[in-house]
Formats: sequence, C-alpha cells, structure tokens
Amino acid sequence: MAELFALFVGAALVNNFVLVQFLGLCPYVGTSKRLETAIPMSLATAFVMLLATVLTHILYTLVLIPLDLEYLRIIAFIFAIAAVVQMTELYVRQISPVLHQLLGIYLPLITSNCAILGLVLTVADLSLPQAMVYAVGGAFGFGLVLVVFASLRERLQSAAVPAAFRGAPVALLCAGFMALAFAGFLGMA
Amino acid sequence: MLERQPRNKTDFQPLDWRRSDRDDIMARIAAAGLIGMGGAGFPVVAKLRSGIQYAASTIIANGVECEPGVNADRALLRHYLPDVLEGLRIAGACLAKPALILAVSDQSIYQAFVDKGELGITCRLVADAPSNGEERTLIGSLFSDEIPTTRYPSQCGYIVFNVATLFAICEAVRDGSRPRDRLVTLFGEETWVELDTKLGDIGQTGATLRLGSTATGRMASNDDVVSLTTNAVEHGIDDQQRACIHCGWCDAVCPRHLPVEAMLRQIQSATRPITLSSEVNACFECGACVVQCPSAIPLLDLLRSAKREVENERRKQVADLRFQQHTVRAAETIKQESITRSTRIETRRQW
Amino acid sequence: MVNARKQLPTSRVMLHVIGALIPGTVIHAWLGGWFSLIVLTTSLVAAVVTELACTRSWREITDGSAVVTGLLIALCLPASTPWYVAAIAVLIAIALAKHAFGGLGHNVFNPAMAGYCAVLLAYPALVVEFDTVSGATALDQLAHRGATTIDELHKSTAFGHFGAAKHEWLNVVFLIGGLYLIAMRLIPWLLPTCVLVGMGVVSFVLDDGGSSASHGSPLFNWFAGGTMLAAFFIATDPVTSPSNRNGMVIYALSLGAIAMLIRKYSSWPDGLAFAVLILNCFVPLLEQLPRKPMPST
Amino acid sequence: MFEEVVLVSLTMAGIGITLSGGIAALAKWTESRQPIDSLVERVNGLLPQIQCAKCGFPGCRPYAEAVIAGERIDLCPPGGSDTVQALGHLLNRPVDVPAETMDSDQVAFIDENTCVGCARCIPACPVDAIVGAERYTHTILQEHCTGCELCIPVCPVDCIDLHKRAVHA
Repeated sequence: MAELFALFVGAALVNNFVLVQFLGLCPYVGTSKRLETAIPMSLATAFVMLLATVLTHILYTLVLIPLDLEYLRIIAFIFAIAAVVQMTELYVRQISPVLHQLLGIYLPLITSNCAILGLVLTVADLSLPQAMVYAVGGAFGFGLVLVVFASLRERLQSAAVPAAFRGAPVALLCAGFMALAFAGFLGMA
Repeated sequence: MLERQPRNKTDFQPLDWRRSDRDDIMARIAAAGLIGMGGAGFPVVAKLRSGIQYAASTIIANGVECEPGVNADRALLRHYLPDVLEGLRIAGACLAKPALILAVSDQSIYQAFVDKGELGITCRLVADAPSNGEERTLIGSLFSDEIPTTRYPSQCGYIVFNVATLFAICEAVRDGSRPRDRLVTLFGEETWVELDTKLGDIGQTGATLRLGSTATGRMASNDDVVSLTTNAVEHGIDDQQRACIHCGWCDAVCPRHLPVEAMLRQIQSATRPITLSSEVNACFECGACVVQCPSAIPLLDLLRSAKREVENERRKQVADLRFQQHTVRAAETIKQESITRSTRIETRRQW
Repeated sequence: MVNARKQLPTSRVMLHVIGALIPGTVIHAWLGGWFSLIVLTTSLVAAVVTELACTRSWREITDGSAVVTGLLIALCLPASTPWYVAAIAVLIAIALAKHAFGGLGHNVFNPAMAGYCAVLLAYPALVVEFDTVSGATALDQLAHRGATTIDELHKSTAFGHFGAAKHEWLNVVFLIGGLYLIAMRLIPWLLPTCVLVGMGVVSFVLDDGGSSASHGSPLFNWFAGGTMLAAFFIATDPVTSPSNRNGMVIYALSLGAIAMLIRKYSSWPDGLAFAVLILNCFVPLLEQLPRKPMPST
Repeated sequence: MFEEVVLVSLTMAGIGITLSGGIAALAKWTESRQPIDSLVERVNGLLPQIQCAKCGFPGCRPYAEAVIAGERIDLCPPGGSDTVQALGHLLNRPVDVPAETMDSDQVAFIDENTCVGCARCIPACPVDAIVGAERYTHTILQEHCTGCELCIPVCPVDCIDLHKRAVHA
C-alpha cells in the first residue's frame, strides 16, 4: 500500500510529466487559455492515459513478449493510443458538441501527446496494478498543473502585462515559475 | 468662513407659519420648488403629502453626515441651528403633532444642542460610521424598525429630511425666499455656493472634478453645475490610482459585507461576464471601500458601470424569453387562422 | 480635510512592513557578520535599480514594494552568498516575477520567493546555508544526518534552547514584528496562525519522540529556518494570497503542511520558499471557493 | 528472417483489426444517439437579443442556429465588433472585419397624438412590447422594448420615434 502511494505521489508531483519531465507541453500550452477547456482536456487525457496503459499493458504482456517482439512496442503502443483517442473523440463529440468545438484540434492531438507515450513506455515493465496507479498519478499530476495553469492564465488576462510579454511569453514565464515551484518536491519519494 | 451673499429682495411674502393654515404652508413649499437636499432630490411636498396620507408620526432631521471629507451639514448645524430647528417645526406643523427628532453624528453639535435645550425636539446621537446617514439605516438605528425596500419611510410613519432641506424650508416659509445657494464642501472648505454655478467658474481647473465627495460622488466636467443636491465638490483621485494589491480592506469595511474585491476582479477581467450580479446590485454606493482603498481605485465608478452592465445582461435574457414566447404565439395564431379559414371554406361548401 | 479619504496608502503600508522587519534585519546582520551586510546592500541597491529600470519612473519606487522584496531576499540568503548571486535573485524577482506580469498587484508569484528559489536551483553550491559561527545550520544537519537521532543532534552546536541555534532568536524577533503588523491590522491574524498550525500539526504527526526518522518537535520547527519570516511577512503578501476567508485558511494550512513535508522528505533543508510558490499557483482557484452568503437586506 | 517479417505483419495487422473493430462499434453506437445542442444556447447568449432581424433571420435565436450550421458570424450590426470577436473566440473561427456598430441602447416611442390605432405594429414587435388594440392608441412598454426598429416601417402614419433609453435609478 505504502509502495503504491509512493508511486502515486512520485508520478503526480515529484516526477510530474509537465513540470519535471517536460512531456506533453503541447496541450499544456494549447488548451490552458481557459478553465472551461483545461478541465475537460485534463479529464480526456486522464481517460486516455488510463485506458492506454491498460490496453498497452495487455498488448505487451500477452502479445509482444510471448512473440518476442518487444522491439515493436513503440509502434504498437502508438497504434493503441491512436485507437483510444479515436474512441474518446467520438464519445466527446457525442456527449458535448460545445466541448468538441472548444477542444478543437487538441483532442485528436492527444494521440501525439508525448506524455502518454512516455507514460506507457515507463510503466510497460511494471505489474498491471502498479502501472495503473502510476497512470492515475501521472494523469492526476497532468490534470492538476493544467487546471492550475489555466486558472493562472485566466487571471493574467486581466493583468496589465507589458506589450512585449503579452500572450505566450508571460504564459511560458508563468509555466517556468511553476516548474520552479515543483522543484521543491525534488528528492521526495 | 461661511460668508453668504446677502439677498436684496424676497420672492414671496414672508409667512407667519404659526398662524397659518397647513395648506398655505404646503403651497408655499411647493411654490419654492424645494427638493430633498441630501442627495436623492425627492420633492419635499410629495414627501409631506405622503406623510399626511399615511399619518406619519415622526419627523427626523437628518444631520448624520458620514460621507468622509464632507462637512456641509455639520457646518450648517453649527452656524444655523435655530433656522434648521425652525424648519423642522414648520414641517411638523404640516402633520398632526408628530415627534420631532434631530439626529446628528457629531459629538460637539449634540453637546451644543443638549446644553441649550429646545422644547419639543429630541436630539439623538448616531455613530459616525459609513452609510449611517442613509435614511433606512438611520431609522433602523434610531427605532430598530426595518423599512422594507419596497416602501418609502413616509409610508411607514417616518419622514426624514436632510438638515439642509429643513433650512431651505425655513427660509422659504419664514423669509419668503426661494433657495438660491447652498452650503457645499468645496475642496474641503465649507462655502455658500450660488446654485447653477458652473464648476469651471469655481476655479481649480485642470484637475479632475467630482460632484459629491471623493468617495461617493460622480465624475464631473467643468460644465456641470452646483445643484440643490450637491453637497460637495472635490478633486478626483484618478491620478493617484495604482493597481489593486488585493489587500481585502474593501471587503472588510463594506457595511453590506459584499465581496468588493471579487467584484472588482470580474469588472476588470476582459473576458468574463459579471457573475456576482446580485452582489453588484446590492451595493448602495456608500463609498466606504473607496475611502479604505490604499491604491486609490475608483471602486464606486466601476461598480456603477457594472450595475449598468448587469442590467443590460438581464434585459437581454428577458428579450430572448419574450421573443421565444412571441414566436410560439405567432405560429399559434397562423395555425389558428388557417384552421378558421378551412372550416369556413368547409361550411361554404356544405351550402 | 481634503485627504480624509486616504486613510493608509500603499506606500505607508510598506513603510510599516519595513519597520517591522528592521529588528530582525539587525539581528540577522549581527549573526551573519560583515558578509551579510554586503548581501543586504547589494539586494537593496539591485532592487531599487531594477525597479527604476523596469518602470522608468520615480513614482513606483515610492510604493516601497521593491525595497520590501529586496529586503526579504537579503533575509533569505545566507551571509556567505556572493554579492552577484544576490543581485541576480533580485533581478529575477523584480524584473521577471513582478514587472513581466504587469507590476505590483498583477504578479502571480511572490517575487521575493521566485527570485530566491531561482538562485537556489541555479547556484545550489553558492546558496547553501552555512552559519559563519557554527558551520552547518540545524535544518542542514537534519537533512544530511544519516541515522543520528534527535537527541544526539541536540548536542551539536547547531541546536539552541528550543529551536535552531541563534535562528531561534531571529524567529522570535520576526514573530514580534509580525504581531506588530497584526496589531496595526495590516495583515490578517488568521493567515500566519494557520501557517503555523499547518506546520505544527504535520511536524507533530511526524515527531515520534526523537528517533532517527523524526524531524523535531513542532516547537523546534516553528523556531528554525525561516518559519516566522515566511508565516508573517511572505505568506501574508496580499497580492499572492487569497482574499476570501475559506481560500485563505486552506492556503495557509497547506502552506505550513507542505513546507514541513518538504523539510522532512525532500532534499532541501527548508521548504517554506517552495511551499509559498506552490501555493501561489493555487490562489486563483482558491479564490473561486464559495464565499459566505450575503446577509439578506 | 522471412518468418520474422510474417510474424510482425500478422501481429500488427491483428492489433490493427481488433482496435479498428472497437472504434467501428463505438461509432455505430454513438450514431444512434441524438446530439445535445447546447452550442446554440451559448451562441445565442452572446448575441445582443435586440431581435432586430438585420442579420436576415427572424431573430437572435434563429441566427444562432444558423451560425452553428455555418452562417457567417459578422452579420449582427447591433452587436458590433465585440460580438463578432466573442463569437470567433467561442467557435474558434477567424474574426473578419468588425461589423458596424449600432447604438442598441434606444427605445421606440409612440407619439400618441398621431397614432391612429391601426394595430399593424403589434404583430411586428418581436418581443410583444407594444400594447393596444385596434382603434385605440398604442403605447410601448419601455422596459421590454429592445429598440430593434422593426415597428417603424410598418406604421402608416409614421408616429414611432426612437429615443435614448431613460436611465432610471
């Protein structure tokens, strides 16, 4: 239990995908302009992360390892991720056209979100429960910083940011200071 | 201090109100065109009539002046107390023996009244805190009686007159003169100012001007004039404005406990609609937050514009609803008409 | 009379804050010796120069926020810090963490802590806290102690009567300065109290009576490192802390708790600066917590 | 070597076929459900609700429905450039030249000396703000009038004017 908790905290905070490993920066910057896109995006990513972890884990242990084809894992995993994203997109379009409109191109782009590939490659050698805990932790960490970053950016919209820093520069600066803050967890767990 | 232009002629015959009919006094007040000088500008005669209709039993002379930086009413009470009290008695003569009360927020004026004493008039001291001079708050603190927002105090038995109004009543009835000037806190100095004086003619141009106190007034230009309801003319503080540092002091002083800072954030945010609309509408513009703000933010101006925005938003929703109802009804009418027509054709065929 | 409206402008508030910091600064300089004076001077000069360069006006200097930022950084940095590191910290704090975001009132992160953490991460070897008198400080010894128990550690010169040696008195002075600000009603009493409670609860739970796994009693942790400075002067920065009551309580409690967890589990000796930055990220969300319902009118 | 190639191909094909079968099944399922259209509500909320029909649609809501279906977003003169920008922001569409702005804070006013009580303006009003009956003088409820000007062309005696909306305290 304690080991799983450490795994969760490690994935969520200490080795946060965005702020420590610098993975998944595209949706991090792209969908964080508003909270109403960031929250569904983090939920969608979390959903894809968990599903992709389970799917790739089954694929890896039941197909690739018995067939001695471990070297195919990157391409096979991308396959699996693409399928999961495809399903998620269909589902989101169905339940909320507004959301689908808001997320725009970033929803299909979860496919190429390196945080997900990074996650499934990291957890490929763990046991299934461990991998799932790691995936939940990583998804939680990703969602947390995405939502927090979106709330900060919403606040910055009413700030008197100098012209040279308006828009992307101040957002990146903000992301940098967030990474600085998360450096506080260095060495934990 | 307090030099007043002498007047060389009277507008009416002076009236000995103690021997006059109630209707004569009311007619004189109406002829003088008196309105409430505390700020709202409610016609005096209308208030008295409503008081008669609802048998008001109390008249309050409101000398509670809690707008920071404004001392016009205090100065009037210091220098013209007998005239104000006579005005109160005149107003009292229009009703059936009401209780006459003078409410003040200044300790020294209260002391001066108590030392002298005045038959039939009670003086009450009210705490000098923001918004205590607002009439419903005042009635609440004097009689712990709550006036619903849907009714006037005069409909609940109370008539509240600003002391400057009573002074004007006294002059109109006793001396027979229309109000020509009023006591104004002019850049921090109490001065008699002729009505309809343009702000530009008072001097001190160049700076931003406000009609009313710095806290509660509104922005004014050189072409605005001093009217009966002007209690102060002040400089604006726009030049001292800094960014909000979110200290929360405005929240702490708000007598209605409104989230002033959160409202400010929504007002200043470029993208979001104002969701704190009921809070914005609940602000009664006492100006306490403006006084407290260390960054000199014109909170009241911003809140006033937010009120307009909230009202527009509400109007939009109503219009949308009414349009939908209209569309449904129009479709219904057309359907009904076509049915009537076809039945008419049917009946004709049967002939 | 005209100025009846301005009860306390920002500049006067900052003057009070500086005044409350002065006794602590004197003790700090006395403990650190001449070197700390160099750090102090560099920080203050750099603060004023950076502020002037960013705003290009004398008016902004008068609000005093730049001086407070410079002073806080000087109080965080150990005396052995090279002067240029102090200057870089101040530069990052004022130019990047404050003016790039739009200046005072618009900044999201506490400028002083952003600058301090940046140099802490960039020059770890130069910003390691070494007391000029007794070598490593108590928190440093705790972070790198191996299997020594608390009782053994307490015999070392780095530990004082109830807190860290010498730092305990620094903390006492900052506590008094903070109480002065509360008495002047310039900071809410709730916020620093909750920071101390958060830290106290976590350290109490982690404290098992002094084995090699424990990290000292709540009392020790309150009076070690920069606890009082952070609780009363840094966490209470109105710009970067929530203004609603619920948000403030959560902010302060988690700040104390996270700082304590970083002290115990991470590789940093003290965690307050990072905890402040982490909680700064959450302020916009915390401010959206439901407020006390409006009393009916 | 050859076996390896066959194995890889078969494995990848197997994975691919399984996954695409899953997607197809999900697509089949979602098609059978009605989409929930809350987007119309959002677009409608951004429109000024004057119901002036200047966009070529009978009112704001029909225009909102048309916008979702692909109509241009810059057809609303009362909304002006603000509305165009808000719509572009919501729908992720490029913002074109800002439309001309109309002063929307106006209300219609019937000159009761001229009004002949023909009742033609009553059905023209999109928000039912005109009260009156045939052969009786009409009047306009200021509270509900949106200043859309639709009643002006239908009046045979030209008795309707536009006034600035009175600000009430």
